[in-house]
Amino acid sequence: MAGSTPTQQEAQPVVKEKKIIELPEHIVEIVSDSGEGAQKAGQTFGAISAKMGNGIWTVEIIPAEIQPPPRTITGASGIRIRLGSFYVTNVGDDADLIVAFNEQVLLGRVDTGNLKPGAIILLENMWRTHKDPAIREAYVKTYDRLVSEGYKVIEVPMEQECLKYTVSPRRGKNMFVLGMLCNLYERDWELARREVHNLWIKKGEKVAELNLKLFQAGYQWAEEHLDFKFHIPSAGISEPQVVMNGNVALALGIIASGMEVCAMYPITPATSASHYLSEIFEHVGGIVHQAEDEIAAVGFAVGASYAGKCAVTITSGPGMSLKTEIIGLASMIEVPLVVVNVQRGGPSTGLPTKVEQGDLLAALFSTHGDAPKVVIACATIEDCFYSVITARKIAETFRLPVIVLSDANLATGQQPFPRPKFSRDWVAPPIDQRPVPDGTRPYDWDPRTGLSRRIIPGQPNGMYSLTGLAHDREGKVAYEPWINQEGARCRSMKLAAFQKTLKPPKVFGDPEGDLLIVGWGSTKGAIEEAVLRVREKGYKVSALNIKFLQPMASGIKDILQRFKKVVCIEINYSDDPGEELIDENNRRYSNLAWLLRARFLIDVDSWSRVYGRPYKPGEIEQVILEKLKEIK
Amino acid sequence: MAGSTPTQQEAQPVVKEKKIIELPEHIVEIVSDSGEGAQKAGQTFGAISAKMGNGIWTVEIIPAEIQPPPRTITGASGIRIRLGSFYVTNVGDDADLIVAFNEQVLLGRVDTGNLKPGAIILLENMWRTHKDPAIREAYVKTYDRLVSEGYKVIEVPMEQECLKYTVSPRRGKNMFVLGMLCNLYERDWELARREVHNLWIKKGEKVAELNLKLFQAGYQWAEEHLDFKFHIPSAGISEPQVVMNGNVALALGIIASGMEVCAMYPITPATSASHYLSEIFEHVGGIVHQAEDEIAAVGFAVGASYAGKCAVTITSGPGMSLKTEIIGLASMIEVPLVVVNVQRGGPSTGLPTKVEQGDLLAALFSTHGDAPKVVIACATIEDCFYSVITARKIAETFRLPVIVLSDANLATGQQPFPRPKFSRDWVAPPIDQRPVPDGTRPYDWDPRTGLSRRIIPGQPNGMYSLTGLAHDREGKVAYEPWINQEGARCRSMKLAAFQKTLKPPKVFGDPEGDLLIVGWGSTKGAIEEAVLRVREKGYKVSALNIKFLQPMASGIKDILQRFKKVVCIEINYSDDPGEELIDENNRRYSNLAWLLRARFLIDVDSWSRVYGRPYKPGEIEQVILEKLKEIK
Amino acid sequence: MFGLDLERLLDVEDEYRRLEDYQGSMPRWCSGCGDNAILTAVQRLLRDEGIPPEKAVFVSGIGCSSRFPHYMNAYGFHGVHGRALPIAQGIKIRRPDLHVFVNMGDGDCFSIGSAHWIHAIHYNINMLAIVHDNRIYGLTKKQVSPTSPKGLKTNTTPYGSYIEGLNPLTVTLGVTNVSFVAQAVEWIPDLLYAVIRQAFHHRGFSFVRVLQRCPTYLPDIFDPFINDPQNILILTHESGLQLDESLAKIYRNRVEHDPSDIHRAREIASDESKAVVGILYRNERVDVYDEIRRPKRVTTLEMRKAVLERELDKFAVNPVGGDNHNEKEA
Amino acid sequence: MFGLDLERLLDVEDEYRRLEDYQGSMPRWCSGCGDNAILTAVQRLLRDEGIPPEKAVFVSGIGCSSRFPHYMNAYGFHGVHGRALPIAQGIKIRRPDLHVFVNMGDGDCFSIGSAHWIHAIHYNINMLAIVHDNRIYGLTKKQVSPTSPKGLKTNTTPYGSYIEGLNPLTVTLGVTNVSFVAQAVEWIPDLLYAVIRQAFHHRGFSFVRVLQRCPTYLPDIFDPFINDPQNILILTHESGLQLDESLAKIYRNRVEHDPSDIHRAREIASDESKAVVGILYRNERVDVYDEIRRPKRVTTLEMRKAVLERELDKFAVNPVGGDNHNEKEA
Ligand SMILES: Cc1ncc(C[n+]2csc(CCOP(=O)(O)OP(=O)(O)O)c2C)c(N)n1
Ligand SMILES: Cc1ncc(C[n+]2csc(CCOP(=O)(O)OP(=O)(O)O)c2C)c(N)n1
Ligand code: SF4
Ligand code: SF4
Ligand SMILES: [Mg+2]
Ligand SMILES: [Mg+2]
Repeated sequence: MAGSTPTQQEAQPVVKEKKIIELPEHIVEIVSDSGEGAQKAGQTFGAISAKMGNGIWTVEIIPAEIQPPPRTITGASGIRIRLGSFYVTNVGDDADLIVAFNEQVLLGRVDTGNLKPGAIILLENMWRTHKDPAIREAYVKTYDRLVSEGYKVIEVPMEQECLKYTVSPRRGKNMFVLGMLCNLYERDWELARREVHNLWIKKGEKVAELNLKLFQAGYQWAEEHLDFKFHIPSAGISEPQVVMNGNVALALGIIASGMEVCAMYPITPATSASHYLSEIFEHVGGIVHQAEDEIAAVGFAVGASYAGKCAVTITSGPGMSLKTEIIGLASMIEVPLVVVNVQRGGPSTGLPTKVEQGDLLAALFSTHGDAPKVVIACATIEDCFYSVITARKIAETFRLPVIVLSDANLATGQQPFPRPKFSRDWVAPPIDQRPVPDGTRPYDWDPRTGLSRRIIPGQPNGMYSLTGLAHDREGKVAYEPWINQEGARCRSMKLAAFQKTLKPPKVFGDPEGDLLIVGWGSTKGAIEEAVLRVREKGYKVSALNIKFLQPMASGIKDILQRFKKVVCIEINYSDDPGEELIDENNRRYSNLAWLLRARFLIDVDSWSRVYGRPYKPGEIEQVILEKLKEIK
Repeated sequence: MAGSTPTQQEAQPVVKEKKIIELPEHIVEIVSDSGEGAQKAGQTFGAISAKMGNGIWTVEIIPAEIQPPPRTITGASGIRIRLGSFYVTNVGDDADLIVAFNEQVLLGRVDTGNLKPGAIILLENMWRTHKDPAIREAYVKTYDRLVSEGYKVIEVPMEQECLKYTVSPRRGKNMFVLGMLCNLYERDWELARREVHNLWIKKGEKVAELNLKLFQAGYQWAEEHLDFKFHIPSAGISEPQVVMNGNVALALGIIASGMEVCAMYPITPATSASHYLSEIFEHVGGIVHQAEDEIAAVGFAVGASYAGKCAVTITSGPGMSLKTEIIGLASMIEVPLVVVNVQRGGPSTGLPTKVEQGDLLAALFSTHGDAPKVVIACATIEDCFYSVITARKIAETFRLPVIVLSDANLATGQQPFPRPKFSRDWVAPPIDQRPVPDGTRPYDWDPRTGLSRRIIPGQPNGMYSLTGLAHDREGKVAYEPWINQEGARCRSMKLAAFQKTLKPPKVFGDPEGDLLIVGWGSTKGAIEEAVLRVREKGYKVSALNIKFLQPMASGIKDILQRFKKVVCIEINYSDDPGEELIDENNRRYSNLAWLLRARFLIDVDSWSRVYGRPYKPGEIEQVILEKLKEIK
Repeated sequence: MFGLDLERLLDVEDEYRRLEDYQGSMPRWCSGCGDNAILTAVQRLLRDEGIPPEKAVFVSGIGCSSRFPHYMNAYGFHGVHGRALPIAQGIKIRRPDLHVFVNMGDGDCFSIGSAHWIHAIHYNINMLAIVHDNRIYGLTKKQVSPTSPKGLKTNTTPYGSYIEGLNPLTVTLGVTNVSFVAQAVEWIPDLLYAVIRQAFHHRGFSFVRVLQRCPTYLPDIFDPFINDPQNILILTHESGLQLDESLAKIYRNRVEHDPSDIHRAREIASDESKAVVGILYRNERVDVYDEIRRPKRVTTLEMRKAVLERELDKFAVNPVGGDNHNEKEA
Repeated sequence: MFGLDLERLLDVEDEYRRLEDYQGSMPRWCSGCGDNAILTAVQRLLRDEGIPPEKAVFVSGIGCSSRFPHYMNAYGFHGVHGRALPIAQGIKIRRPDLHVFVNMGDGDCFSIGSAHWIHAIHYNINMLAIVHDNRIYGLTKKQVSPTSPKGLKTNTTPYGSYIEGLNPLTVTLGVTNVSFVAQAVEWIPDLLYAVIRQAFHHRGFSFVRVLQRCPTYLPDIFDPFINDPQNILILTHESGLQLDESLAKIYRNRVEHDPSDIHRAREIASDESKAVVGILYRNERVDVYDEIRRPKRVTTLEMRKAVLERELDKFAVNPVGGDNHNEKEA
């Protein structure tokens, strides 16, 4: 096979001179059919880059089906790696370079507008000579189209090169690609080889060796055939870092917080947190319990928490809807509970693998009656780790449910962050088993703060029955009007008391100006990057990311008031003001805009799209420029 | 027994002269142990009064337990009847006169502040000579206390008098009481006798006769022993009326709307609507299906509706929480659905038999993702009837879920209203079974209004699969960013399109002034009565009741702006601004206030209590006077 | 599954006879996925029975198997996870003319949907429910299912699952009003077809569990049954399955079983060492909820009005001297 | 229901011996309500077993029967309708020292809670669950329950209920991992006590259905069983119930039944013409989920830190030339 007829590419001369292009950042994508290992190659490339001190962000490109048919537009499986000479906070705009294992998955990326005009395409060329004429034709058609559209398409004989080392190149191509990229981006040869070796050594020395060969072949091929290299200077990060996705960070946060029980029911994109947790939780005496459904999962968690074992339940949209009743119970009976919602596209089953921030209002208001709870959002992957620890503390101190909002973007994105340093304070104290002093009441609400001391089953002298019915300080069912009012009041006062402990969020940019972009959760990086860009153009624009969404810190109103216009940018649906039927009487605002308007009576505008993907800084930049025009 | 020793009462002389007191209204309560028939007596009294042209409102006093122990403070079972010489819209303030079968249930009413100072108490006196000394003692103690507190306590030998006609006076006392009341309020003798006869004739001539005798005995006793009568002039109502509670009205509305399926799971206070519907629905080919749980009930309703059979599901708070996911599905797949929520005290199990308006925000926002739905509230019992008809029409025209909010106050309250005149327009048209024209798409959204034609299984040429996943106009699963955005947009535009059909609500009182009290649902009558009272004192106060809560009619902002201050009064929890820990950064407003603030950016204040009972006009009057002071 | 449109069936028999008439979108299951065989069997059934595609409704939950409706040319309702059965019941309750089919995964039906599963059997509403039991969560990528065997390593049980897998047949056979229970395996298409066909012709709720391969996540879980035909136990009966010669040669492990014998059915179902194929239980004398609750006649507008007026009369308080509404209306 | 605190049990035996030590608030059930007898039996059990009240947790749903926890002097969790079992499982999973009891109504357990019922049996977690089966919805005032007999007039079935009542015993006995199933009637207190006591001593999940009178809404539904003791079928066995002489005289309809025989248990349970009292099934060799999943040792702060560091190491990207964190931390 190695002796097949020369193709166009082989006819290319080996390059003599290399152009070295220095850039502050580059966005690379690798796309393949599902199962061809593009993600593994990309993750390793990201890790190597991080170790070389680059800022990075990687995010998986996930096909909708488990095993989509090969060579289809919607079947693209892959990864995007953004690397920069600065701390990278988001997936960035369009890709500068893409490696594609076939032209169809490539089209999937082109047609959804993910490539920069003129982007470099490294394309497997085996299809040009495929035995199926339809495939050959499709390949040539696409190739010609892309070239004519101005992309710099470089055909790469990946299959052919790999066949020199293995009979099943489909499984080794990804290392060939990694080799090419390491050459193109001047990655440290020894470091990269070590990573590849470590990646495969679990599967035995032989496998590792083969993969190293493929890696070297790719490196070599690029060295010989490509006349350019990129130089992305190090961001100078020298602190110890960890790189992981948000779901892994959540799981490690659970470990770090001293929780002992995670009850869940599988649901995308939350489940992978439980997968990872299932592997390690038992090592610290924890249990991941897969319940029969989401209701049972949250019931199980409430039971464990009531019994003094700190518990979390992890889910996504549809699961949140199902847990509504028992989250309300937890609020009413004042049992601490941490609920993690890794948000996905809604409503209903929606877009299970895609990102949305559509559950904020539901997090606050889904339960019937008044059931106070704390709602916090993770803005970064690092935040996923620490938010769980914070949530556990709040839940136990204030005896209420805390909802942690993450999303599909954080769940699968990867980013390095400073390695956490374990603190004893993170961990929940062991449960109090001492006898309860005479006269202690299970809901002995402090009239000012609503706080009361928690009694746990097993404690002598503390016996009481809790109930989701209206109850008095003894926990006894009570129907008297003032007792119901008092219970509701005390549960609400806990939020007020907690609110007093919050510090106002920090403004990104100047504390006053023309336009303030407000967001929450994972849009932080993209919004701040966009704001930075327009600030560099001289506009007076700042950004605010709100972590505590219920209650909200004091001082936010002051911040909002210091700008001429405030716009919320969130990934959830809102009506555009320009729509024919829309006016101020019926316009439906984005989630956070709704909250800010109600609380602060400031005419907060909103811009949002439900594209099922994170915003690119570039499109936010456009929105900012548009919105700036509206300011008189 | 008739020859027992003379008691204090028998020693009283037969009255010679009667004082006739003319009054615009009177509030009467009858309280007894559960099972003693106080409610039956009160309902009959109410019906007689309505027939005599009085305005009336009756509301049941329901004990928390099914069969509470006899003679307990929390065990009071009974009824309140407010009758007036005007159209009565609510339960009124404190009672003017109460008939009590024992002193303990009476205490239950006194201690919860339900009696006017100096109110008249007609009290069964058998306990004074009871064989159990503890009971005797309790009776005397209470009697003395009430007398000393200034109540006009009249002891009535009910048991003793009834024993003259029956050996089980416990079952007949209620007719004796009815007789007394008919005498006291000068009810038409023949009319009253006819009502009593009709009430019992089902159980046979003998039973009817006995009850008539007891009725006469009561009438006679009052005639002979009481030296006063009340004259409440007729309100002059002469149109044909019906008198029923809100749950019956809901059920009749379902019949009138042409719906065919009601799927439910029992829950207080919604269930009685299904009870009544179960009796009659089959007569119009309908079915009440009791499902295994609330999720199954709403799923069943969605299935029936999808199949072209208009369906409703009826529930209360906890059931709403459970139905969340499938309500979101209905919104996403655009299957019409009517959901009735007869609200009760929350959160969690809360106060199952008591009134609250705590589910408004949940009705709007409970579902994950953006799932547009229409939310309407019933303000009166008459409204319960018509709202269901309206809801069905909206649901089918706009292909979305409509949530109808009623509450425990309407559910058990009774009030006459003009007899509805059946209209063919109310009824859902029979389902379209014609073949679907070629090229018709299941979600062929009109880009402006989001509307599309509904295709129903069985229609030839219309086959498609619907899905809760993001989908295109064909109903096919689609992951493209713009398709998801377009679907979300079209579902939202339907709300905007519907909103354009709404007329602004009418202001009660002048269209401008100092203070506007805004409410929704069943507080309408009490709020308007209170407003009327303060208006009569010369204050510039008006009221607004909002029926369409999502979307809201245009013109509301104009209304709000014409007042110096706007206050929402609702029966749900909100923080009082005077609380030590509360400030503008953490104050939690009542449900509607939250919505109005967000939409109109007007500093809407709120006052609310969760007492589990309807507001009295008097307490609203106090709130209004307080709030007026805050206006500069 | 007995509709009321026997007449129509005869009418249209000629109209639909090609498999393609029942094929919807291209199936997107993994190659080798057992769901494909179930799809083919059902498409064959509809063709052979000459069911007009518009009269068939396929209801499913969420899962790989629940994509089923999209691949049929018929009406389809791809709902939410676990709730296919109540939705299907609602569809059927007033539409006797529709043939309702339900496709669920093992997680869909036996885990999150288990309340509805139990009560669907209890209500006994005419429809055919097929559980695609691959003993794993497919769509969400390999988590333990109630029917996963003990010790199975999955993503939520990386050290092996903790308990014996649930036997859904014995549960189903324990529910009052159970009226049809059968099992098939997708890799014997003819028997799968035969079982589903019997289920279709049953009056009442037909429950069919199909063992279904998931080559992606559990490539060899059914190998013992596939590799050795002796591990398949075929239930034969004159009113149940009858094997043709070629199949009879391969599947020699057969037992005569009278589907009316519930006790024997439970015993057979209890032994999971073999994969049972055939009709475990059938009883058409069980009450069928949708039939019992079917209205006796069509309600006209006039009837509806009359009932409403009759009810309003009960609550009428015509003020003394006021007119009688009926006279007014007349 | 076997806790781990055998030692403690011996210690405190003397401390608690009066019924009053286990009595909570005054029961508020209707007079004549069968729930009272169940309450007394359970209080007796706790006293006789000398269980410290603080070590007992009673979990319930919503319903008349679910008021149970309030009437015990113990820890009580009166939760939401239908969800008592998952909550109880969560309580038990890491608290082997607690004795967990669950009280549910028939609607609570067999209708809205049925998914949890099936899976509680499947998971087999140590606890004692009692279903107060009055065959009606009590608290919400007389609606049909899954166990209501066919034809019963209730507020939602004013013309009589449509289908045969569900037999919860045959369902329970059909679930894999079932480990203890028994039935009692509240109007024979000694046998009720005996059954509950055996359930309490069983290792694993004990399921006891108690036929319970609701004089308010179904005053005579159990009359055939109450009026004629011959209509009670008592299961006796050396490892099950043994009747004393006086009871033996009244209840002559008895059968020896070996609780390890699942097939026989299912057959007995299938015949509902008699009210069965006794242990239908018991098997202590079934895997017990909470025991399997109990941690082998206590996790110290140091262990937790070590695991976290180990995991962080897996994700560490120490920039080339950067320090090793471990050195830094040391
Ligand atoms: C309420 C809810 N919970 C969880 C999910 C996630 N989910 C989708 S399919 C599925 C289970 C898939 O397994 P199974 O039912 O066996 O079907 P299969 O994919 O194996 O055919 C789960 C848990 C969801 N979509 N909705
Ligand atoms: C989610 C929810 N649905 C419905 C109800 C109303 N509800 C309370 S108890 C009950 C059923 C009572 O019947 P059962 O479980 O048999 O208990 P019993 O009162 O007969 O002891 C119902 C439907 C509720 N509280 N919560
Ligand atoms: S994952 Fe398994 S069940 Fe799902 S489509 Fe692939 S093979 Fe079939
Ligand atoms: S209604 Fe029935 S079950 Fe409920 S307390 Fe009364 S008698 Fe007992
Ligand atoms: Mg499966
Ligand atoms: Mg019951």
